[in-house]
Amino acid sequence: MPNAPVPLSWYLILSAILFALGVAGFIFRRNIITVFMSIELMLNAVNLSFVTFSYEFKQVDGHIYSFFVMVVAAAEAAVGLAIILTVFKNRATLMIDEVNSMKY
Amino acid sequence: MTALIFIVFAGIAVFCAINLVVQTHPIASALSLIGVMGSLAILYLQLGGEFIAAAQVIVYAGAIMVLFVFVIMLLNAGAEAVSFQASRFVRYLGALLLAAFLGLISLIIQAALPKTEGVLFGTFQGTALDVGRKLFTTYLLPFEVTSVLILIAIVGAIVLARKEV
Amino acid sequence: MNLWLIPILPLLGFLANGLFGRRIPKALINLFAVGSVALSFAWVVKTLLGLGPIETKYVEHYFTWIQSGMLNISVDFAVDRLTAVMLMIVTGVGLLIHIYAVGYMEHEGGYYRFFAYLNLFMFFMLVLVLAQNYLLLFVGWEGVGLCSYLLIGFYLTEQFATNAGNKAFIVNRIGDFGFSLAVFLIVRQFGTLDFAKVFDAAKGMPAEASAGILTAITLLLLVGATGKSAQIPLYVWLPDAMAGPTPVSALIHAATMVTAGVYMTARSATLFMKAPIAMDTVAVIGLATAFFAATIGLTQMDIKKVFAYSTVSQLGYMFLGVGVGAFSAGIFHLMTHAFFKALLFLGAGAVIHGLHGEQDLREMGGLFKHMKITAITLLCASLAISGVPGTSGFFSKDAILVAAYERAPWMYWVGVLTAGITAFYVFRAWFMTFMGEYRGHAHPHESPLVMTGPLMILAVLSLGGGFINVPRFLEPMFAEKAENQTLAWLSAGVGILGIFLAWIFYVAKRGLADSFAKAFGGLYTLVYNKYFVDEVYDAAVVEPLIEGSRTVLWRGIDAGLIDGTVNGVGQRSRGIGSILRLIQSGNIRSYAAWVVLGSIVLLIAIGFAGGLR
Amino acid sequence: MNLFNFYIVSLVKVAVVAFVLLTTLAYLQWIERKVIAHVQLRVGPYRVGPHGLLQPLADVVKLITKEGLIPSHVNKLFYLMAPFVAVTLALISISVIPFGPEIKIGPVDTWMQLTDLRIGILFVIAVSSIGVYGVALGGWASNNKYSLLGGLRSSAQMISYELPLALAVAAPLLLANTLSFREMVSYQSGYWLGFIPRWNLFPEILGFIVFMIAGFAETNRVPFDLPEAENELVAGFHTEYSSMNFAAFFMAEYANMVTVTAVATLLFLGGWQPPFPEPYSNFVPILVFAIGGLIALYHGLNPARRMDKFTLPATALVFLGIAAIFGLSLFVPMAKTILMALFWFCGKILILLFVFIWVRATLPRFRYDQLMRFAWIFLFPISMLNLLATSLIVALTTK
Repeated sequence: MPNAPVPLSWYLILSAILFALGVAGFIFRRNIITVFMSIELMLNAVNLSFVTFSYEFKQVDGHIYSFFVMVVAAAEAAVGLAIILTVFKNRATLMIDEVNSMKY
Repeated sequence: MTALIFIVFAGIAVFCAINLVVQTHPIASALSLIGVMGSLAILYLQLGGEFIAAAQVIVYAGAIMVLFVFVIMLLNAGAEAVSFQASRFVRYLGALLLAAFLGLISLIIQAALPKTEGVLFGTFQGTALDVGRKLFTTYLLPFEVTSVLILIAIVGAIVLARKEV
Repeated sequence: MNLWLIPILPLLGFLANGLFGRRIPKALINLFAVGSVALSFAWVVKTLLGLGPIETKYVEHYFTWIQSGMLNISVDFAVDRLTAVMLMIVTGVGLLIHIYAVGYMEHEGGYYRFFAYLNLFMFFMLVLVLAQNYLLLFVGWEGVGLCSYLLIGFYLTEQFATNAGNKAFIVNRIGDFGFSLAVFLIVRQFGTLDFAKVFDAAKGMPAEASAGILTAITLLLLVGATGKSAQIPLYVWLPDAMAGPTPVSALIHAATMVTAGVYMTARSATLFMKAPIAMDTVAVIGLATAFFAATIGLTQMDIKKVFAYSTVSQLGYMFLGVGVGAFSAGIFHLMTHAFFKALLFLGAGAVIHGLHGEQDLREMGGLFKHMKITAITLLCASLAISGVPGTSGFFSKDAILVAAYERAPWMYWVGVLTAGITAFYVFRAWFMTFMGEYRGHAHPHESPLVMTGPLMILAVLSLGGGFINVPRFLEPMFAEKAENQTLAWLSAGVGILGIFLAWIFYVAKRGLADSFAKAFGGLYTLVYNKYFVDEVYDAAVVEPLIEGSRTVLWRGIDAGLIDGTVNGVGQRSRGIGSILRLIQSGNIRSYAAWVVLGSIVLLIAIGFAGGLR
Repeated sequence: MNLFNFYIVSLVKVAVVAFVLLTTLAYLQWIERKVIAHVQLRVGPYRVGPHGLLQPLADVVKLITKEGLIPSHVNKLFYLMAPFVAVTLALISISVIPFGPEIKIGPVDTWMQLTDLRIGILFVIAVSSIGVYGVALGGWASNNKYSLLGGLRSSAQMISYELPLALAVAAPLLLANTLSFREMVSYQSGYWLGFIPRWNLFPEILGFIVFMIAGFAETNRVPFDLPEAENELVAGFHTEYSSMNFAAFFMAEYANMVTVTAVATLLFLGGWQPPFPEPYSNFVPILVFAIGGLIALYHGLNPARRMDKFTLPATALVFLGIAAIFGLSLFVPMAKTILMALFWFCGKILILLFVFIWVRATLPRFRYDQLMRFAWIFLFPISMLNLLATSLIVALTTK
């Protein structure tokens, strides 16, 4: 089998797995940065399914959507990391459980 | 060939993702995330998204993750004290929920996906030309709006990160 | 022909002055204000020359404004002969008054504000005139109402000014209410608002079918017209409107806006023709207004009030003309009246300007030697309004009266009597102002050229304006009326008689007037207090309204019902929130877990909803 | 060509390129030391072999045989991974660089290039953009404040200079309307007025300058070598490294230099296109090598030192031989194509490399804030303007 086609659903399921792992990271980890990275992972998973569908429909729209997702992720990273820096400056911690003054 | 490449890199991606979740040290997580992105880029290439693959590497791996690594180094963030210390609710339900989630999604995908022919490398090429043309005709407005968004993000980041004077 | 330029130019002037007027020098404000109006006047002239003899209506379609179901309202302007006349009047007289205002408002505060409003008014008035369907006309209609409100209340630090503004606005509301009802009826009846379509449909209707509905429509239109054009019973706002600056009184409350009612009636002539009852109503209302206003004018001591009442009564004439079917004569009188009444007001303004704000006739007198130009120009206007042969008033007023005679002789006689009274009080005002010796304490002086210039132009117009044969020009649109020389000369004679009496009363034999007032004390007080109409309205309408709103609307509905509901909603949500608060653990990750749970539920829902094939 | 053939050819090409490249990297270091030495009026390496020609070998032997010691308290995995990452990423991008036109040797006809991507240029940018991880990781993993500072600096510097670099690259792309190196080069073929080569250098002079400056920064070369600023942080990110790990970092740096210069050549200097029209350009290499040989011979005949009696004539012979080869190749079309392409391409690259070394020998180092300000306040706007101007021109000229 030099060139056996791969079922489309594999890509989608892969993206689902990655997304689920991202969610897991988001739920289980305590380090803000790791949580943040889990979000990025989820975004990537979504991108993968975008590109897959774009292959399915033989149109580049999916690529463009994932491109937008990247742009938004970049903006998000810039602001989010700035926020993390500020939080660390004020709280000297990165554990989200300890940043909970909004609760009270 | 296609299948082989897919299996290899999908495996790498999943492994790295798991690594991201289980590693206690942020740097390790960051590097494994980069691994995920790299392998995803390969998969994009396979799906004919050459431009998006390059963008993936340049923007994500090359810029965003560098930023992450930079911040991690800057804060010299150490490993988490206790790794899987989750809140009460989460400890019991989280894993279960995720399993259900994953199962459902794959179920729906399997059921709902039209049974078309699979992916073969080279049957579809979303060249940079096509992407650019679409981006500047159909999606012009969103494109411009994202530029504004980025501007806002820059300003916000500067305001947040500048030292109080 | 780019008709849209005509209204847009003043609008630009308004924007320029309204937005930046506070910062830019007066010269620039004048440039914007006057320049824009001058430009649009020039454009009007160019357009009319370009159109030549407008045998058929020239229409320009711009865009579809409202498209709902079968109703399709588009924004388009049109020029026919009627519109042409109105355009000339509005832009021409408007331009003169703008120039005049530059001098008059010299020392007033809120200079830019005044001119911004004035330009805005021009814009709306031109829209009104150019409009090609009832809705667009209504836009202009409301817009001019708004501007008149703003300008009446221009001295917004003065209580009486703001009150007068409110009064004008509210009274106009009543009229506009009738107007809008009429518009609804038209839509319901004809399914369109476009003039051409409506009139064709109306023409097509058989008499028995048309009578009822058309009468209703036209009567409602008439309500609107009485509101805007200050006819009985809604005339009460106009005299108070004199609280505004004099150029405003001249432009809005004499020359242009108040004639909108007449214009609208003439525009809807086709409808009125099919509704004789409505026609009679118009005629009677016009006649009554003319007579009563004239009698009130006899006794007023405030120079502007005198002219205000004379405006009301002249408008009454126009309505009489329109009502008896002499539309062309009505429009003709509208034009001439625009000339001489604008002149009267501007002249009065010059006098007031010269006397540093003095408006009371008893404080004037003998000003002839101080301000000759003003006096002479005012004399021209007075001659014109009293219908002295050769002057513009003669032709237009007599055209109306003759038409009235054709309809019913008694109308003619009342009209003639009113003409006499008109001549009397106008010259009363003139004599009290310029003859005899000065009774005031100010130091009167002539106004600058920028003010007297328009006066002179208008004087020429009001003397010679009669020779512009408007009725002939409008002939293709409205049926021409019969001539009748003797009647004309008779009314003219009565007018001259009135002038003579005024001369006796106020120049030859002083005190005669006072003795008359003594003699008919009761009548005099009655007239002097304007038949107590305002008081009656207060007692009959305003008080109950206020009382009702206070008790029912405010206490009952607003405080009780609406606030109750809102507060109740607030209470409930607070209660629910106090329960929901319990799951707010403040822990992001548990929130995330909740989100996952929700998404799972959603997925299951999708699955069962048939997402699975 | 069938699949087997394809693999064979590719393997051959890879082998050749790898060998040549690695040797070049080794000798580049020698050249650098020599040049700097002469700029500073020293002789430079002289002991090992004639004029120190064997110095690189000695270095290699030394570095290999040295003990690669791993300090305690370092994160072993990343510590060992960093140099590997660095050198790999540095070498990868060579694989899309074409050295010459399509050639035909016996049965096979192929390109003088390992592989051609439709997005080759993007590929190079991407690889260079993740090249930073080697340095950053090494700096962080060696658990040493100087190294950490070096790593931080390099990552910040890389991100900052990515933008001008990318923008400067974008301008020629706009002109040529392609992302592939081959088409880029073919776009630059031909001459204006018959003698001015149609290189992007002339319309894009600003872009070229910005690209070179950003290239210096991307390769952490002087005056942007803050990650390894000896006098501030002992040796920056590779303070803790020794033996082959250290060598790997060095290889990475030189490989990056080669990549940058090669890309600059391809984008702005017309790749392997000769600077003047066909017939004349053929004789240039002959003349160059012949003259070089003659000079060497002259010096050899009246030597300054004892050794020169033998070394210089030998060099002269080599040079003359090369000149002869070029001369003969004029009669073998295919050989001529190959040699000419190689000559011009390598010539241009060598000139640019010399610029690199020259700058290192002359310019002082930036201060950190100056570095950042320079990138954001000066370089970035300039390249942006250049890009805008170019796009305007393109928009106006293309129908």
